[in-house]
Amino acid sequence: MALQLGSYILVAIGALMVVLTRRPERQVLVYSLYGLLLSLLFLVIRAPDVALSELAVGSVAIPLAILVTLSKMRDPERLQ
Amino acid sequence: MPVVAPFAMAALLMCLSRVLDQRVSNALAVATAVGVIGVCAFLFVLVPDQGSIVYWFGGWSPEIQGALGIDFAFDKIGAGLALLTAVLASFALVYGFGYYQDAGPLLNVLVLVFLGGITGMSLTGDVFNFFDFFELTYIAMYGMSAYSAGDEHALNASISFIIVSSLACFLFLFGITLLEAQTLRLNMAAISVTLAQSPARGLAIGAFALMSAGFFIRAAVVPFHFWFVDAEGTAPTPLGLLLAAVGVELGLYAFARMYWAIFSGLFQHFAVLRAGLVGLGGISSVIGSVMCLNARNLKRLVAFFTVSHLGLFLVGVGLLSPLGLAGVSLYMLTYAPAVSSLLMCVGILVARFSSLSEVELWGRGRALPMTGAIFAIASIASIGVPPLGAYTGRALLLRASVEAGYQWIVAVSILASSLTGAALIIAAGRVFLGLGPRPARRAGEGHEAGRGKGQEEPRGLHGRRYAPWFMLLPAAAGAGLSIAVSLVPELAAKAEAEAARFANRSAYLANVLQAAESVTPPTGQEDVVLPLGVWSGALSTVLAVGIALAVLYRGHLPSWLERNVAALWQPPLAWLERLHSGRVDDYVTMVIVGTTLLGGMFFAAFR
Amino acid sequence: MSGARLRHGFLLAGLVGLGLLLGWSLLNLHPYGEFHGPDEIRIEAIALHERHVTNLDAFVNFDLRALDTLGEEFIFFTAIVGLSLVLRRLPGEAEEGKSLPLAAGRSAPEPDELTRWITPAYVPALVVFGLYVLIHGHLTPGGGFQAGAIIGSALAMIYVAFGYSAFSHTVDQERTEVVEAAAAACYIATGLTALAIGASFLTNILPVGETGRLYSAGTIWILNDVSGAAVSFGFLTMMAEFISQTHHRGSGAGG
Amino acid sequence: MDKVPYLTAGWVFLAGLYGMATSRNLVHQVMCLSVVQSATYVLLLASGYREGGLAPIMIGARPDNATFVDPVVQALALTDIVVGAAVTALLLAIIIRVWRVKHVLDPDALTRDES
Repeated sequence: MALQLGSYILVAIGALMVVLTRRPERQVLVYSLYGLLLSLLFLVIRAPDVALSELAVGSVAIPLAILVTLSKMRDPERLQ
Repeated sequence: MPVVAPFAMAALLMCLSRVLDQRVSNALAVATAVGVIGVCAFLFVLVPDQGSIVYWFGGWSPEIQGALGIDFAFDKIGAGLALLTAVLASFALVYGFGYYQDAGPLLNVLVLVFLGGITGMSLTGDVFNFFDFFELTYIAMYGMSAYSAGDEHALNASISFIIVSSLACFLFLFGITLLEAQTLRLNMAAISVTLAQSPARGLAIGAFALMSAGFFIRAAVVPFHFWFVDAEGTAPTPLGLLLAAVGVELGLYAFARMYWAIFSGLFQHFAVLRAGLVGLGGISSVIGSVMCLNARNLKRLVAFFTVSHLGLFLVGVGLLSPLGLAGVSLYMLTYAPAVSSLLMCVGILVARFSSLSEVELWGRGRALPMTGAIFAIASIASIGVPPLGAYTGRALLLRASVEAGYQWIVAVSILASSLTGAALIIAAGRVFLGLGPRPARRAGEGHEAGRGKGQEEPRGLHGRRYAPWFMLLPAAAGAGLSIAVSLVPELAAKAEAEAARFANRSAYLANVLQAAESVTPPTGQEDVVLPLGVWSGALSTVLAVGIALAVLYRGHLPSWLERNVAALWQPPLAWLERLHSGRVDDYVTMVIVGTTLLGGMFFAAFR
Repeated sequence: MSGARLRHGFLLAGLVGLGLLLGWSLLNLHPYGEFHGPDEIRIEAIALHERHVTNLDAFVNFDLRALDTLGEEFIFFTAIVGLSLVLRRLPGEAEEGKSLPLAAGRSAPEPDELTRWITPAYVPALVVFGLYVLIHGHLTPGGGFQAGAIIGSALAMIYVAFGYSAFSHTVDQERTEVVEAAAAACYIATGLTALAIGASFLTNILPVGETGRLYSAGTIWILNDVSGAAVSFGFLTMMAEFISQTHHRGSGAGG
Repeated sequence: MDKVPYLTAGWVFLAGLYGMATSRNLVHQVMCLSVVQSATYVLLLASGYREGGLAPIMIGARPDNATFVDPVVQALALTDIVVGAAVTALLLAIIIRVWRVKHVLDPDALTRDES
């Protein structure tokens, strides 16, 4: 029970961190971490399928797509 | 099944996109839509009068272990909605021929998926399945909304559209989850039965408030309508017509379906809820019509026109009576094809002249007499000049409001129809006839007219004398359909009976859960063409013409009148325009505040 | 910007109100951890005895609520179609893309030696793992969607390690799109087969096999694999679209 | 205490909304949107949790009267995650387009030069 409670609280903190990290470049990392926390929570409350999904999507696939997007957007500054 | 066919064809088209010729692909898409029309019509006929059909997927009918699976449960209203959507989707597909060069089969695929999704929504009897299709239709629309991917306004509008609508979905899903948590069911009928036995209903009310917020966002009800106007203003015509004619209305259908199937009977203070909903609808209608008269961008004009009419629809649904529902369904049946026709005419103008501004288009529409004629017919149909077009439905709606004690709705309706009617007449007069002096650009007008530069239409019409058949034909069909439907005799009485069936919760439950069927008493069929409907319709038509003339020939009015009207008119208008800022974060704020207000209202109605 | 503070206040008021609404609803929920399924419904019993499936999620997704999954499949499919529509080459920019040489520093992030060494080893490993998750979806945690995400991301790693040309060599975007659509169509076809033999749409009609064996659970297995294929290729298409975007960029960005 | 999981879901929902309404960057906004969405997963799964329930995988030894956590909500959450991924991907694509046209992602700057 304590484990679950801890996971919930971690998720709550994680969500706030994602929202309050204003720079997208850094936010992606926090977001990925948040995905990890979520899948941990799901594992703890006995939803392994959802945990696996969240792990694959929330902390790998989506951040990867965002990174690719961002890498494109950073370019001009670097070029100038 | 009508839902699956468009999906299958969409997948197939995508599969073969590299192989198929443009014509074959278009023909296949249209053939699918026509096939769906056929199937829906068949289903519509198949549904017994004042009865319904229930179909369980995967063989999971409720005798085995309770209502676990997904069912389709629909009556004539659901089937009719699916049929209407199929007709409109085939318009959109035919109209969309011109886009093939640019987008390949992608647009066809999206329209087909949209069709499948709407059909699924109107037939399903399962809450989560409903959500699934709700989201699916949204995603199809998202893709189309960013069609003009080189135009910043379109992109911006599309982003607000996606973000606000996603919030709508999440609110809806949150509500579903709360319901599921309490009742452990996802089938609407089963939820309803369980809730009726459950002591703690507060939760259900909270869930319903969240769900309704989601539905009203979709239905572009006033504090939530911003995304719609922006998206409609920059959408390519196939999306524009689908969105304005059925896409948003489905939000109200969702509300009506959920209310009648699940929540009716849960509220202690029924009257409070009703007053709140009707009030919301009235406000929507008035604000929409005022903004409509003020709009100079033709697509935005039609968008506000739709907002205004949706307000009236909400009044009808919000009356929470079968009569109001009957009015809305009739209204919708005539309104949807007419507005789609209007949009297609606007689309033709844009394709020809690359402009959306009434000011820039002044008099140029004379080169397109056919389009002008269709626009005029569609205007008549959508304004509802007695006894044509939207008139019958509105008469029924007004009768329902008077019966429920909301006489002031008649005034709202007259105001809204005359203002929106005037807006259409002004637009038509200026563009197609060159009436009035050449309008000058007002200061600050570029702001509004500049949104959406008409990049969303296919090129290639320049220099052609006539609009191509595939654009004109569906436009004409839409206008004609609307007029024709209104001339069918005794439609009102039938709609009334079917609405009574739709609103009969116990019959719905009995049908789905296959208990003994309770017999519904047929409602009394009274004469519908009330004097009320006739004089209010006539009055608003006259007023519309009057206002239109006054605006067109503003210079001839006595100057004191003009000044006073302007003084009265400008400040609130400026304030309203500022609210339509086009900023996503503003819209999100409005969603939050609106949801809170709605929740408060539901809470008040519950306690 | 005088309205900014007003707006903020408005927002906070709304948030508080919404918080009250949510809080009120949430506090009315049954106590946490005391979920009790309705007594007459025992999903696990049906799953085990009638379908010989051991992953209940897969049973719900691909049998009980297979229509939802069909919708979900098409949500994904449609999103990819929309993505291609948004990122299609617009008339004006047809030429500027490929002919331009890639500017320095705009290519894929330079991977270090280690990444280059490890990637060839772990990409196949990840793919194999994804396939395992896929075909055992009805037995153990996992299934079509998770596997799709794993496989899609794994192949995208090729881009990270070896750059665009290697990636576009491995992944032919046009083909992935076609395969994705075909897989989605197969899902429907499976459902229609049931219709053809007289059952209702998406009925599980195949023999359910022996519990715990790879081939068991009837159509659940097929639907699972088909949707896995659709999602894998969907993810691949998505990644390919994004990645090719960064490489088709014209001179517009620089100036 | 036994309400913490639900309140977490509500909290995550509100936090995401707050982030969206005050966001200064579209990419940031998209991530906040998916935070809002994650609230729905948390609520779904929390509502289906059962003290002492087993994960819904019936492999290996288990007592005859074993109880399971609710598999239906898990299936719904899976669907939900797919939806989230789809929407996020589409939004990112549109943002790429916005960037190409305007080279800014601040909603302020995107609407400022309208008139």
